[in-house]
Amino acid sequence: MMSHWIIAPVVLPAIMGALIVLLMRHDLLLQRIFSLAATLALIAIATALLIAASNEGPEMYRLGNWPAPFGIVLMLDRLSAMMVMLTAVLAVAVQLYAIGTGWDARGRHFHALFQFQLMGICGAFLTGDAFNLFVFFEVLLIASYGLMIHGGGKNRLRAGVQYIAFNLVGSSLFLFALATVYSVTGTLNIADLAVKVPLLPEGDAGLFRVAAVMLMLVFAIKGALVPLQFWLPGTYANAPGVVAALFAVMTKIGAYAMIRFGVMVLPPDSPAMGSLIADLLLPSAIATLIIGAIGVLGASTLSRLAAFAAIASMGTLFLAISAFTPAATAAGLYYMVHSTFAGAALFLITDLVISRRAHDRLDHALPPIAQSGLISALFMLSAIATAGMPPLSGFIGKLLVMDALRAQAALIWPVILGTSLLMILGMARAGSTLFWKAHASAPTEAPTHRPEGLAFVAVFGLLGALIVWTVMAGPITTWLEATAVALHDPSAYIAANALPPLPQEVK
Amino acid sequence: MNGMDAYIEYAISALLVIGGLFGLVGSFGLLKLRDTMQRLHAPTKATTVGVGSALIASMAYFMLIEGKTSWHELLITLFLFLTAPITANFIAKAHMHLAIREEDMPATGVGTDWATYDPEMEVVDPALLEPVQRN
Amino acid sequence: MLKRLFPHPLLSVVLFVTWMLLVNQFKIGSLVMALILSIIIPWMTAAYWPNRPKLKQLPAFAAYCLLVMWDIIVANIQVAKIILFMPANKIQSAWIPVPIELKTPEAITMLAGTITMTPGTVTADMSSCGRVLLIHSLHAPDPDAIRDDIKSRYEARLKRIFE
Amino acid sequence: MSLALIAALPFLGALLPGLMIRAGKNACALVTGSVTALALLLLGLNAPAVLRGEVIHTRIDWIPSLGLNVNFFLDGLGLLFAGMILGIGLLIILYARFYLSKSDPMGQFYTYLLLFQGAMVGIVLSDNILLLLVFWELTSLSSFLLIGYWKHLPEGRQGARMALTVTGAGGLAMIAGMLILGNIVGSYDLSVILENKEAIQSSDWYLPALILILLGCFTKSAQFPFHFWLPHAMAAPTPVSAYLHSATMVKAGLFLMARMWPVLAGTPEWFYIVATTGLVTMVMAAKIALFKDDLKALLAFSTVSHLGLITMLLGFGTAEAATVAVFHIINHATFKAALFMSAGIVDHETHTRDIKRLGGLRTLMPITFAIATLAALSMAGIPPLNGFLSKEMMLEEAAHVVWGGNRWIMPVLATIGALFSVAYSFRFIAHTFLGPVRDDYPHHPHDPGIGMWAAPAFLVALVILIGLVPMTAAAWLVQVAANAVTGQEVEVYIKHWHGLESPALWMSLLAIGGGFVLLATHARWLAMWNAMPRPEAKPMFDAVISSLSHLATRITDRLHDGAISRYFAIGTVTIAAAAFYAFWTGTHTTGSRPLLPIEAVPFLGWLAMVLATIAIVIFHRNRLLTLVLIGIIGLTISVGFAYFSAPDLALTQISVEVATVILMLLALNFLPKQTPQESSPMRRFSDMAVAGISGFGIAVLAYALMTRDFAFPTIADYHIANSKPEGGGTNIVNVILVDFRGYDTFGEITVLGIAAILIYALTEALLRAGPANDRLLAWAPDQRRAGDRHPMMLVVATRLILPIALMVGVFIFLRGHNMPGGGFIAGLVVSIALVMQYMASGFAWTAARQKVDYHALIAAGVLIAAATGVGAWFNGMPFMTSDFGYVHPPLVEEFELATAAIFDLGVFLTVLGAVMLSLASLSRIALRAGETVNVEPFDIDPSEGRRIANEEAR
Amino acid sequence: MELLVASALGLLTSAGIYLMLRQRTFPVIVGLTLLSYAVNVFIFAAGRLVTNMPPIIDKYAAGYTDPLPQALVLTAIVISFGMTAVIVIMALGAFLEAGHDKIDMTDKDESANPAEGTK
Amino acid sequence: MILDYALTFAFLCFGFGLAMNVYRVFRAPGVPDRILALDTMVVNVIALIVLYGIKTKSGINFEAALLFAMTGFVSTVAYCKFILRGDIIE
Ligand code: NA
Ligand code: NA
Repeated sequence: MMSHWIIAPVVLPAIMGALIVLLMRHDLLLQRIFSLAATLALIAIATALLIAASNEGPEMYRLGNWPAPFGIVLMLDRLSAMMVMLTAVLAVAVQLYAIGTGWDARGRHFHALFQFQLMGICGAFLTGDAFNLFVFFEVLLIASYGLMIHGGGKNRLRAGVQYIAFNLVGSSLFLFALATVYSVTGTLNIADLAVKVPLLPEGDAGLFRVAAVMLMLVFAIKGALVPLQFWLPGTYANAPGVVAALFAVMTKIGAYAMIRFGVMVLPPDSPAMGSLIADLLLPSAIATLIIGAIGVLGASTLSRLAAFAAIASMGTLFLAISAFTPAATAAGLYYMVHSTFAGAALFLITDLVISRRAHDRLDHALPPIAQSGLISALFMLSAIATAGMPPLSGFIGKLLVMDALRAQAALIWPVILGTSLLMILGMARAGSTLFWKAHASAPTEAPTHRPEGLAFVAVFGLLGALIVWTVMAGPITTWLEATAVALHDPSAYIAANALPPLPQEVK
Repeated sequence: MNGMDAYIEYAISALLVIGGLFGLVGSFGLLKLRDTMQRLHAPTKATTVGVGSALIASMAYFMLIEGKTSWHELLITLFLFLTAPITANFIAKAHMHLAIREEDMPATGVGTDWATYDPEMEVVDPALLEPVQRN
Repeated sequence: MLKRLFPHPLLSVVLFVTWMLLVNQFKIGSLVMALILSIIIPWMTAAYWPNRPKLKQLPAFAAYCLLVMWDIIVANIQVAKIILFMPANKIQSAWIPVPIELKTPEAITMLAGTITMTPGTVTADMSSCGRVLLIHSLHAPDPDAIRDDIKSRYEARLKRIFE
Repeated sequence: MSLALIAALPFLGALLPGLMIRAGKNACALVTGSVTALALLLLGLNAPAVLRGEVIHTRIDWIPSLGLNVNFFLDGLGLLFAGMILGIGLLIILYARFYLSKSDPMGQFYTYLLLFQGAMVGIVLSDNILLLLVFWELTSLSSFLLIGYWKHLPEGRQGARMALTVTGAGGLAMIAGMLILGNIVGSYDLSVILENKEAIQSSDWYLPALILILLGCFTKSAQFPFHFWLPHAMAAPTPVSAYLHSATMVKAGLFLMARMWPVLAGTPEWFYIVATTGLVTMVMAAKIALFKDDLKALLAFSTVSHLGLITMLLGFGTAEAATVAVFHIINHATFKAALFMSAGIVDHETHTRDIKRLGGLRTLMPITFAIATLAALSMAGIPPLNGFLSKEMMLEEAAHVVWGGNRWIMPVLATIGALFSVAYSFRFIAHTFLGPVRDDYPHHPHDPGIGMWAAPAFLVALVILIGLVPMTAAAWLVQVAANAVTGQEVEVYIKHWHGLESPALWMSLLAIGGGFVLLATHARWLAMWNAMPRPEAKPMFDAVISSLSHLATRITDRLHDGAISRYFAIGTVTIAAAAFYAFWTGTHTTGSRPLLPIEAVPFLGWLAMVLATIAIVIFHRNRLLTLVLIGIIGLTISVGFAYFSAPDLALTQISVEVATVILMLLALNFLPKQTPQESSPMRRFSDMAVAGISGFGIAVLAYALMTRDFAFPTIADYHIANSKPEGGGTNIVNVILVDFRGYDTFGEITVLGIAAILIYALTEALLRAGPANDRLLAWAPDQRRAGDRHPMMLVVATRLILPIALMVGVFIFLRGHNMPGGGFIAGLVVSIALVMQYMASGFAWTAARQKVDYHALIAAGVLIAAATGVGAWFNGMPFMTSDFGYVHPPLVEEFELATAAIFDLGVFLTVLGAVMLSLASLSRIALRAGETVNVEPFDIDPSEGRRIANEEAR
Repeated sequence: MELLVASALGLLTSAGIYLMLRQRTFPVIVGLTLLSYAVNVFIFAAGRLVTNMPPIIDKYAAGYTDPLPQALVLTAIVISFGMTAVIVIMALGAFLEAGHDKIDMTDKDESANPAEGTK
Repeated sequence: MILDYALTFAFLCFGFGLAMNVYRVFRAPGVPDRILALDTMVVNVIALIVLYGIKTKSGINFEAALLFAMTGFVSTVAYCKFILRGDIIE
């Protein structure tokens, strides 16, 4: 039974974005109402999709009614449904915050860009076609450029130029990779690739491996994997806090794609690929974790700290992916959701701090900020979550990852634990500088920019999501394990694509 | 092939050869001539006519030999003839602006400057100075 | 009625012909489409063409076009000769200001275009009063002759056609 | 269930103080106390069963797949610890109510305290080591808050961070250790692990696990060399110190060693690591305590020393020693908590804790004196107090331990430790309370109200009670706890007199006597101590941490310094290296596809392109020239497309290229016209190498691909076969774009639309007040400008060319489905035609004569495209399912009315709107920079024979 | 011909990367543009080179070149056009805000590296 | 037959013309000369496309030729206007 709802997460924000541009661009209130309503509707749709994916298994949606692999299909499975849900929940929090703080009024077209951003992200998660993934990467990227420079300003624009430039290289690489994939296999459908890759003739393996590695490197750029992480700190630290919070899901898109392709299409047991990806991914992931943790300790501003925390979290996530086992993948998925919410919360809290302080430098003694009690408590919670301390889901996530990677314990555990320590140190330093710093003078004068309640609702919401993710970890991990198993054995996914039989000579 | 067709073929071939020659001359002029203004003459005329001949040859070929109607060539030719003077005008102006001093030019004879050298030609309509707000 | 439908009949004709050339076929449908477009497009671009001149003598205009075409061919042979056979240091280029009496922009442009396409001359600029054209001649042993030739051969005709 | 409730109560209760503080301090304290008392009551309800020897279990599944479950169990050890934690916690709550000053936020304090209490209770009740880890780290976090409670004190902050760092690090090590243990056993449930001594001790992973777990214990329990954090944690308010350092936090390490004793102890590794560490810690800390002038510091080091003592006992690995350890845990908790509280009272009353400024308080504060003295005597091990009992037993155990073949080391050092202990305990009494009354106390002291001394008095009562009747007062508890620790029935027989033959007696006497002597000669020793160079832990720790953090800053900022050209270089090298690696480690056969012959004219085209590309590298610093050269490259590529059977691509490439160049020209107007030479020849060379290698790789890859056949039949065969019958168009590429893969195109036009509104939003931001706006207002052209802004020839020509070009646009749009063309190209053609008009007469002049809402164009384009997609739903078909039919409307051009064509209209509108909106934005920037708007299409009026400018404009 | 196409696109890639490694926004953008040209040619070439077989259904056609890469290139061209437009304008904006067009943010007053900043 | 020779001859003429244009782009005293060379290149390319059309008996690329003429014109004017005014559309 084909459900039109599968396309809704793409079409709804697209239409809403266009309508905002067309009809509401001079009325912020209307924009806020409709944009928020659309995002809430997205949550409802995502919920329905998540339930459907859990109960009925992978479902295909033929765009233009063309059969796979000839047309583009959308694929709803547990993973894509989960990612859409994650995006929707994050989006609501971010949007509430943007409205609450008036960030959305500091430049033009915030809500339109925001909706297009959602369209791009959801499209990327739902597509079952490799080239279409590229297209939606571009949709989400260009919207992210707009959001990143929202409000303007020298540093933001210059960092924006760097961000775009780096991603343009990524997009070029993506196209090189896709062209090579097509040139070898003659197909672009993900399931079709999953069928054909194991059957590749030996003589084509070398070229295909090049394509596969280039593809993975594209995702590595998005996922800020060392040594391709350089774009992230400047981008996140210079983006508006509320946008940086939304970007928490952007790196996850890289991870998502790496899972989708690395695990489903290019598994280590296919003769052409072997352990190539794992061999390259593992050291990079370790380096990512270490560089991120060092950055958390060494960051000179709170926004950069949050940015490096994002890098570190990607390191942990990629570590989990690099194992290519269902348990590790499940652990990675758990950690991914956690780090999205935790990272977003940290960026929002950073923004709260900046709005009350002249700047967010950590090496300057400034008077403690006004109204610090609640914010410091929120910071503490998000720091705990980010550093992976108990009792929040970060700790559970790390335990899951470590447990799943016990085969390489001697290498990986020290890295995970050592970097945790660095991050704890960094977070403790930042928190005590920001909130405890002794000073003769009174707290800074009344803040010029006083966020409204909605902003706090957003932060509470994200931290609340973390708590739910912690408390419900049992059923969640069970669900995720089933998801991971389905990724490692994609027969149901492939079957849902209803591909035509392979020609005789290939079999 | 009957006689008529042969003549047609000769005619088309002649057009092609003439076109090729003019094209070559135009590009050769670009190399041979000494200064920019001189070089400007070569392509504006020779090349344009050369390509024009080739286009007419093509049109004739398709209509008379292949039996397909093909008018696009005519359109292209007209377009090239229409635009060549403008192109030449602009390149000449650009060259004068960059490389020739006003003193080295002949006078207009009517007391005003040549337009390219006339710095006063800024046209301002105060009513229109309000930003054109049309998002 | 017809005037309102075809505010700019000549342009409409040009467009009509253009469409027919584009579609490469002579069918009723194409004619209708050409008609529609040659109404709509002039209407849409009318604002960009204020003060449209009237062609007083259509046959004269056609004759002028034939004349120019002939001159183009001659001009090209001349230019080709100069390029191919004249030593570069023998070429006597010259700037020639040509005072003009034409007042219609379309006519002036037509004249300038004609000059560029014909014997060894290129229209390079115009005086800022619009009354003198600046001509560059590739090889002009006698600049005055060229000026007079332009005025008599082309400008006079154009003046008759446009003004 | 009740066990879980006991652990949960403090956490749940932690919400209350913050709320109740509005009702006053008493209410706040009362609520906190009630929560604790309730938990204690629940514990008490379970006690009889435990004392009977039962073990009570509560199991709640949390994350079964990980083995992390909320499993609790209560045995003797748990009962002992939970009782201490809650019992002493109750006393601390009482004490703190009176200790904290008006300015201290009491609600916060109690919240932190309850969080900490909950974490501690959780540790001691956990039946799952992962759960235990959760609580373990929670104690680190909550103690961080407690120690740093006085935010205004730098010592508090630093002490808190140090404690967090050390105990947090240990905790992380312990995580690894616990995971190893769980992996050896196959379960993370403690009760299961405790039954697998054999498996654990015979595993290769035993030693790593042991070390990692002990790292956690030692850091938490401040064992040498991790002891240094504890004294600095004394910056906390005294109730915190009393709680953390007597009964709770530091005891957590001991608890865990005791808890794991059945499976970890008994091996030589255990003995040498644990007993030695304990011994060294005991002696060393006791020695330091002797010379501390700060009362709390003295107590802190005494705590470290006593923790060492207990650790040593556990390390001995015998059931007897473990039993003594349990007993001393109880005793230490009672007297040390009382001592801390007394010290707090002294501090509170005299406003100093400096032993040098004290003395003579005996008469001024008799109650405090009594309490403190009794507790200190117990600490010194003076009979008949409880400290004496356990110390005596400790010496007894130590006397029989052989260390590395040597019988003497252990007893001698244990005696020395005891001796120091006596000395500092007596010093505490003597230098604080005895001696003459002084007249220079910072604040005149007297005994506080009962609220403050009740708690220590109660503890001292216990000290005496246990001391006098140990078998009645404590043995039963020691019994069950020791049973739990050792995993066997132990016999507990506590007595005051061990007989003359007992070495402990003599060791004890030696210690007491020596202690007195030491105290008497204290001044001399102090001088020696001060003269001695000694490593100070805090500066060392600070140096390590700050150099670590500086190093981190250096690494971070050096690596991520914003130099994107280096990022690019690293990225490119990475990508190239990874691709080469992937290829070399794979298998490859050369392709067998026949090559196309090289023809002369295409070769010339290739040459043109190669030369232009080389030229662009050589001349790139001349920016205008660069753009001209891009024009050539775009042109050759476009021709190449035409040559290789891609007419649509040729059309698109050339129009996009022109549009791009025009945009870049528009931007270049405001940018520098030259690029300065900034990189060194070396740098340029290495860049060239990086670029060359990458380009070579791409070339080889492309060649390899072009010269082989597809491994599988390509999906394009389907497109070719179905384009006409199913897609309704003969231009397969166009049918793919608007139909087979119309969804891609939908995304693609959205990209364009977003790009345009982004540019618009950016322009708005630039034109707001700010540096960019200032720069534009002050902008002066950096090049000489020619006079004739709108040359007449172009204007007039455009009057004819624009309509023709628009017609070409319509033509290309309409035929796209069947022949090269389509919405996108048509949109660009129309855009380029309009650009021509703009160049002729200016954007503003043109726009003023044709009001078009560019935003609406874009949005309408996207909406039309979406609507054609959505329209299919009403046919019951999926998004974007197209429908077509050959309609022959009478008299109109015969074209196919496919929904795909409507979709293409959306494409057309979006492209047009996007280009227009971008140009409009740039035009606004130009106007801000001083460009003006003309009234007439060109600048010269030939009919009047004048410039239009001068009269009308000014 | 394959060799010519491969070498040309390799050269384009090299030139693009070289310019991308320069220190000013303008050459970097030019470099990225060249790189995207190279990419487009690469995708196109991935469909194999064929002359005189345009993908237009025609009953006289001897065969058709692979149309799919062409469609992909079209999509890629359009997208990179949008991206280029954005980065061009953004570079202009950055120049107007900062007063220079350096692409590296290593100078003292940039918050990409605040440690070096306003001390 | 003769047509083939004529065609080849024309191909070579315009091809060499193209090569000479490229040389002029490479070596020229100023940007206007290079613009002129580029403009001439466009015209030569149009000729080559037309010839290729005759050779392959296909009119498929004529729209491309038309578009080349249009875009070539627009870009030449744009380059020149940039030199003249800096701002090409205001
Ligand atoms: Na020309
Ligand atoms: Na098309």
